[in-house]
Amino acid sequence: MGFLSVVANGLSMGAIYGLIALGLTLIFGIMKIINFAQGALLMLSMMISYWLWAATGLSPYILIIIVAPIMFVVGYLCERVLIKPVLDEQKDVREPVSVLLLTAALAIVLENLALMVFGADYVMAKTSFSDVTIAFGPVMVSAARFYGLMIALVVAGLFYLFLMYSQTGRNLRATGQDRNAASLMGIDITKTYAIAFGIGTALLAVAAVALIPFYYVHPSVGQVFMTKAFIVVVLGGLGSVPGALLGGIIIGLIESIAAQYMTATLTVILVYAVFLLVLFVKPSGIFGSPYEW
Amino acid sequence: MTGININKNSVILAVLVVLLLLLPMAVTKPYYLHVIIICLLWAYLASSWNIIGGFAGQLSLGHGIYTAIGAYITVILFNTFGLSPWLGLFVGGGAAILLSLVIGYPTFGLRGAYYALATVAISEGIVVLLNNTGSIGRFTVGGAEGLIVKMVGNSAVAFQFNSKIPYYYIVLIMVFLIIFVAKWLKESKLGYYLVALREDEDAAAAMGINVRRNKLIAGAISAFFTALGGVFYAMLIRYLEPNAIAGAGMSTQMVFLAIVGGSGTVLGPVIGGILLALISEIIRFYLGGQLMGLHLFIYGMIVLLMIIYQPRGIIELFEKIGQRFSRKHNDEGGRSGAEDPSGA
Amino acid sequence: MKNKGKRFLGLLLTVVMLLTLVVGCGGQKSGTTTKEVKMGTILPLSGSAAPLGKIGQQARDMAIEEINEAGGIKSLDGAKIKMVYADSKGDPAVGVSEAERLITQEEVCLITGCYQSGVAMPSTEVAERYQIPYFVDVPSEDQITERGFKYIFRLAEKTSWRNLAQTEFVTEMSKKYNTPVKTVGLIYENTAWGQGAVRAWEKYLPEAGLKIIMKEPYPTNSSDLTPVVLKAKQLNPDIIMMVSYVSDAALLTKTFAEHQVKPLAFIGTSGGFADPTYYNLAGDASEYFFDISTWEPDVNRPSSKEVNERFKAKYGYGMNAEAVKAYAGMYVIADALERAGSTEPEKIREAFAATDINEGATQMYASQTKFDETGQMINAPLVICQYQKVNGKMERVTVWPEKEARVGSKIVWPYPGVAK
Amino acid sequence: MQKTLLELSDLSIKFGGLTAVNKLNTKINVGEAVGLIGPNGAGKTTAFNLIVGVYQPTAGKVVFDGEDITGLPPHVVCRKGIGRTFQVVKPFGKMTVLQNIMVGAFVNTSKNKEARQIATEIMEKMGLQGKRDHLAQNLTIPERKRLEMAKALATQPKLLLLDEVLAGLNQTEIEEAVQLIKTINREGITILMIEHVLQATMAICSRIVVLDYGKKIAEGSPQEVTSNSEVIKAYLGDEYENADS
Repeated sequence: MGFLSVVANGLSMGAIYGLIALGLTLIFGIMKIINFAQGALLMLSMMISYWLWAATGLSPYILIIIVAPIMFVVGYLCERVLIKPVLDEQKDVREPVSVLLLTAALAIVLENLALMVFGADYVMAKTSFSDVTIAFGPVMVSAARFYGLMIALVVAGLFYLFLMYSQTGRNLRATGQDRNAASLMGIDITKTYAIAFGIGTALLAVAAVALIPFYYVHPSVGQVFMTKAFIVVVLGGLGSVPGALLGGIIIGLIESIAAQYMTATLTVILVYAVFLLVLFVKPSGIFGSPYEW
Repeated sequence: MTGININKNSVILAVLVVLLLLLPMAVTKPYYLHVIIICLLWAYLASSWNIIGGFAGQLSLGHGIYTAIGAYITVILFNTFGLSPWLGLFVGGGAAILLSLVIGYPTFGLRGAYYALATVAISEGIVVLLNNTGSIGRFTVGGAEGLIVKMVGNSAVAFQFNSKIPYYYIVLIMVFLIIFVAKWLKESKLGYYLVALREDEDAAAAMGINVRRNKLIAGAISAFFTALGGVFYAMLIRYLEPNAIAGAGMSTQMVFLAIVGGSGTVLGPVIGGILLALISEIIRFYLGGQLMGLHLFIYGMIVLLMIIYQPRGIIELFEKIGQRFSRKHNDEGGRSGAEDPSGA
Repeated sequence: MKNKGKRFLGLLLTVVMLLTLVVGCGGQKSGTTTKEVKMGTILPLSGSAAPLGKIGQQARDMAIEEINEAGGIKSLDGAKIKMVYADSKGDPAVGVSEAERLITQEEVCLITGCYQSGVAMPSTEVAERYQIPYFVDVPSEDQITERGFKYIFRLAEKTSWRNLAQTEFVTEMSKKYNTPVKTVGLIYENTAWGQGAVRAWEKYLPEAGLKIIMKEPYPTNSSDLTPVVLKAKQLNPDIIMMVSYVSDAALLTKTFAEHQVKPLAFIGTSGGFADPTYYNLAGDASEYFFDISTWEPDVNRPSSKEVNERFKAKYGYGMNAEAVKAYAGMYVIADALERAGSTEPEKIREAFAATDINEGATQMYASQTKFDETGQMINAPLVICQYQKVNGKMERVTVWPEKEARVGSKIVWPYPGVAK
Repeated sequence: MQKTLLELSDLSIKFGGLTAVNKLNTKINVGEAVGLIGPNGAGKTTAFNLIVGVYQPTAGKVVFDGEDITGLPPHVVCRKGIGRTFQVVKPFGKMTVLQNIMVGAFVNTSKNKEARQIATEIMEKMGLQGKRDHLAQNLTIPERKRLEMAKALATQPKLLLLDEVLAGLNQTEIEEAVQLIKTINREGITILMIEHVLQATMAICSRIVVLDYGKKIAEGSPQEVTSNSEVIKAYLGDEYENADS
């Protein structure tokens, strides 16, 4: 009986990891940079969602409508003010390396800003479904994590449709495939980059809202999910949306199931081992295009 | 270079060296000396990282692995066999070279972003590993509780001194050593090859450069010297805690200092290392106790603004001042970055 | 941004950096006028342990204000205590350089603090080298007072003593409520503190005839602890003992509640479980959990309630055991300074060694405060409390040992709804 | 009488379904200057990349100076004596002109001074000494093209592969470049060049190979090729017929 609950937990946590990785894979897919501030931006979204929940008492899932646009603007501005000048400086360089560092520095700034503004205490949004599990026959899974799974599937689906069928979505994909060709087709690259970073950050707001009912909020919470998101993105294939979701679920399952047979600390090492195996055997990941890597 | 120019530079250099050697006479307060030692150590570590990160342009964000392997092997050998750290550091350095080859071989074939990701994952994996190994056979590793260096009091052989001055001279020599290695490297064939493959791997391969082999060589040199830095850290702090020596803090700090100073140049990381480490110490000295997190916020902002507005690092400003100064002495016209293939 | 503009900004930035440098070197500490006793405290004022650094600082400030108002150190003609706080960031290397700074730059006569064992180990070694007394109030790592150091004194109990007390409590309870206890599950964070506790458990539990059927280390700040909880549910030990900082403690508690894991008892080992923010994080899920510590708000010890009220009035939330150790520690220091009659480190060291306080403010911590030759406070006043709802509000009710238990409190044993 | 330097036999490569180069057979003798022409997408640059080892051929062999170099990686092929330029020039942006050339010179020497000497010689021959200390990223297009050739020459190759070095140059620049290539050829370096500027190819090359859809459709002297109806139809179209040959 217990094993099914383990699988259910792995699935739901994995889907949430996928949701966090969605923004990361979008930003890499389009701008070819790894956003090291992803963790800090997730923490910022969790902070804003928590304090909005504390002030209004609305269910976190309704708050998505407020937090997502805020984070879109934050992401858009980050790209425009901070990343664009550095990208311009390095436009002929194949691998814009110092942009990676810029995002890492941004992460330190955001985390310590949050420490100053929100203080160092751990807080958690206690909603009606926080400590409750849903039972499907013998299988028991925590309600908050299960809702997170639902949100992750819905949002990933919607986002995939948006990417495939909307005009902005097409612009994003075109820029991702060939920046110069796209600009020849009349796509404003600088605007598309800013939109990509904006959407990537807005997706984090959704992940944040899914997390706060069962996970604590603290200035350093971003680091917990950051490296996991990297591993998920590479496993799924850098730049691939379905890859991010599937990669997340795989990592979630490994963590949950493996922990039954070995200590939790060894499962962390197992996850890193899987990551390195993928990196060396098939760096393009499950869905990534082999030429891309 | 005209005659005047050569001996002017060497005069400045000689004066600077003498000043540095006499410094411990002027700075008597052990705490100030300790801060200077820490800054020199960071300058050294940033320069070691620069060999693979700056010259070859391979963004390694997990260099903490090499400081850790150097420190842990040397301390374990010292604690178990009493092998003097002066010998232990070669074993540690050798192990670092081996580790860099094992990590480099598969990842150097990948694109820059992948290499950076791989190094982050590997270093975090090693931190978890170190936290989990209490001991291997009769060697105590200390796990998460950390490893204490056996105290033997004041003895040069055991690299342990009560006063700060010996540490100062050792780290000073290490900084001169790494500057000399960087200078030699940049003028050598390997140096040209590294900068070439940093600029464009395909063009470099078409000109007879074995890209992967040269990256591995640069990686090995960088790992060896970084490991020496780790050994010095262990002897100075006398306590090894996995997260402190192999964690993200150590790895990213080295990279920031080199980039802010001016990666890809010889003196950039040294200047960046000393200046930024000193400033973060001073900010913590004044603001540490007050508002929580303020000093790290300021440190982060400085690095952020430098990357945006001064991408080629502080060294470029020093060069400009140097050129303007030397142009006044009938130098034959502006040399725009002649000798020094700097660059982000 | 035109290129020239960018160059100007780069230049401006570097000038700003150079300026901070100059200010840094030039700024000497201004001389002190009135007679003062200067001492330093190292605490984690940033990073993930920041909240506990903060409470340590607040407890010390309150004690210092009281001592100074009551006339400071009489034997040093009323000198006021002046405390310099240093941020260790929870990093050993920073702890070392801060200790160096306090000793050689601030020229403090003694050091206290540092909350984390990982920072205490190297920073105490620095103090020993400079022969400056280092008063360790909270870190409980056994090794701190087992290295033969002469200048290190520790008020806190050793980690292993807590585990011994936990074992005694379990055996006593199993007899009293005849619920035979055979198996124990250990869940601990993979840090110095956690590994130290496991070593002690592995010694004391078998001695008391209890079999360890689960030893589960987990990485700190885990993203999800459900796998660990489900494993515990599978193995179903009689007792589950845990070592966690507050974030993981809350996560574990909530996940146990979610999956209705019901052993005979849950027992925490202070730390995260004793953190004031723990039960508003974990909520009702923490009901009936046991925790061990050296002080509780309701413990019946002299002046304990009044001091806690003053603290609540001043800072808005109640004290925890760590805050009490910091607070009582200041009075032990004041007493030593009083007897030393000088700020000479050697004299202070001798005064500490001869400490034997049986009355006054330190009573809220321990009836008698005395250090053995290794500088370890001998009789650690350990108590066990249980989270119970007292007229609707969740509180930590001291339940063991009887003589220190809250008047009229009763132990809920075993955990309601346990399958056994 | 002339010794064969490079021989391609049945050289071909398939990308998925597309056969980019289809059984290419040709020989290039020492000292010759051969042109490789054909409409866009005929597989000219792909052929270059096959010779130099950027791609592994799906079939066929490349024999250079009597040695089978099929499938060897680019840096080994270069050290065997084949220098190449890129259709899209690839200078080392943050290095000066002299340093760019020195990178090539290091193929035959490890000493900094010797490399600098070889590089300075080639730099002067290519007329770039005016820009000695300028960063490559600040050069004009013609200067970059000459730097590309200088870098390839610095490796002292036996065979020089030129990939559209004249593209984007104006009339006078083309004439200068043609003279330059002729002197290089006269000094004993065999040339194989892809070029759309037909008047230049005809002036430099003694023999032309024509590719269309990856297959060799003609080979011979410039006159033979221009009068070959296949070539005209596939590549030159009717536009070339009324031009005076």
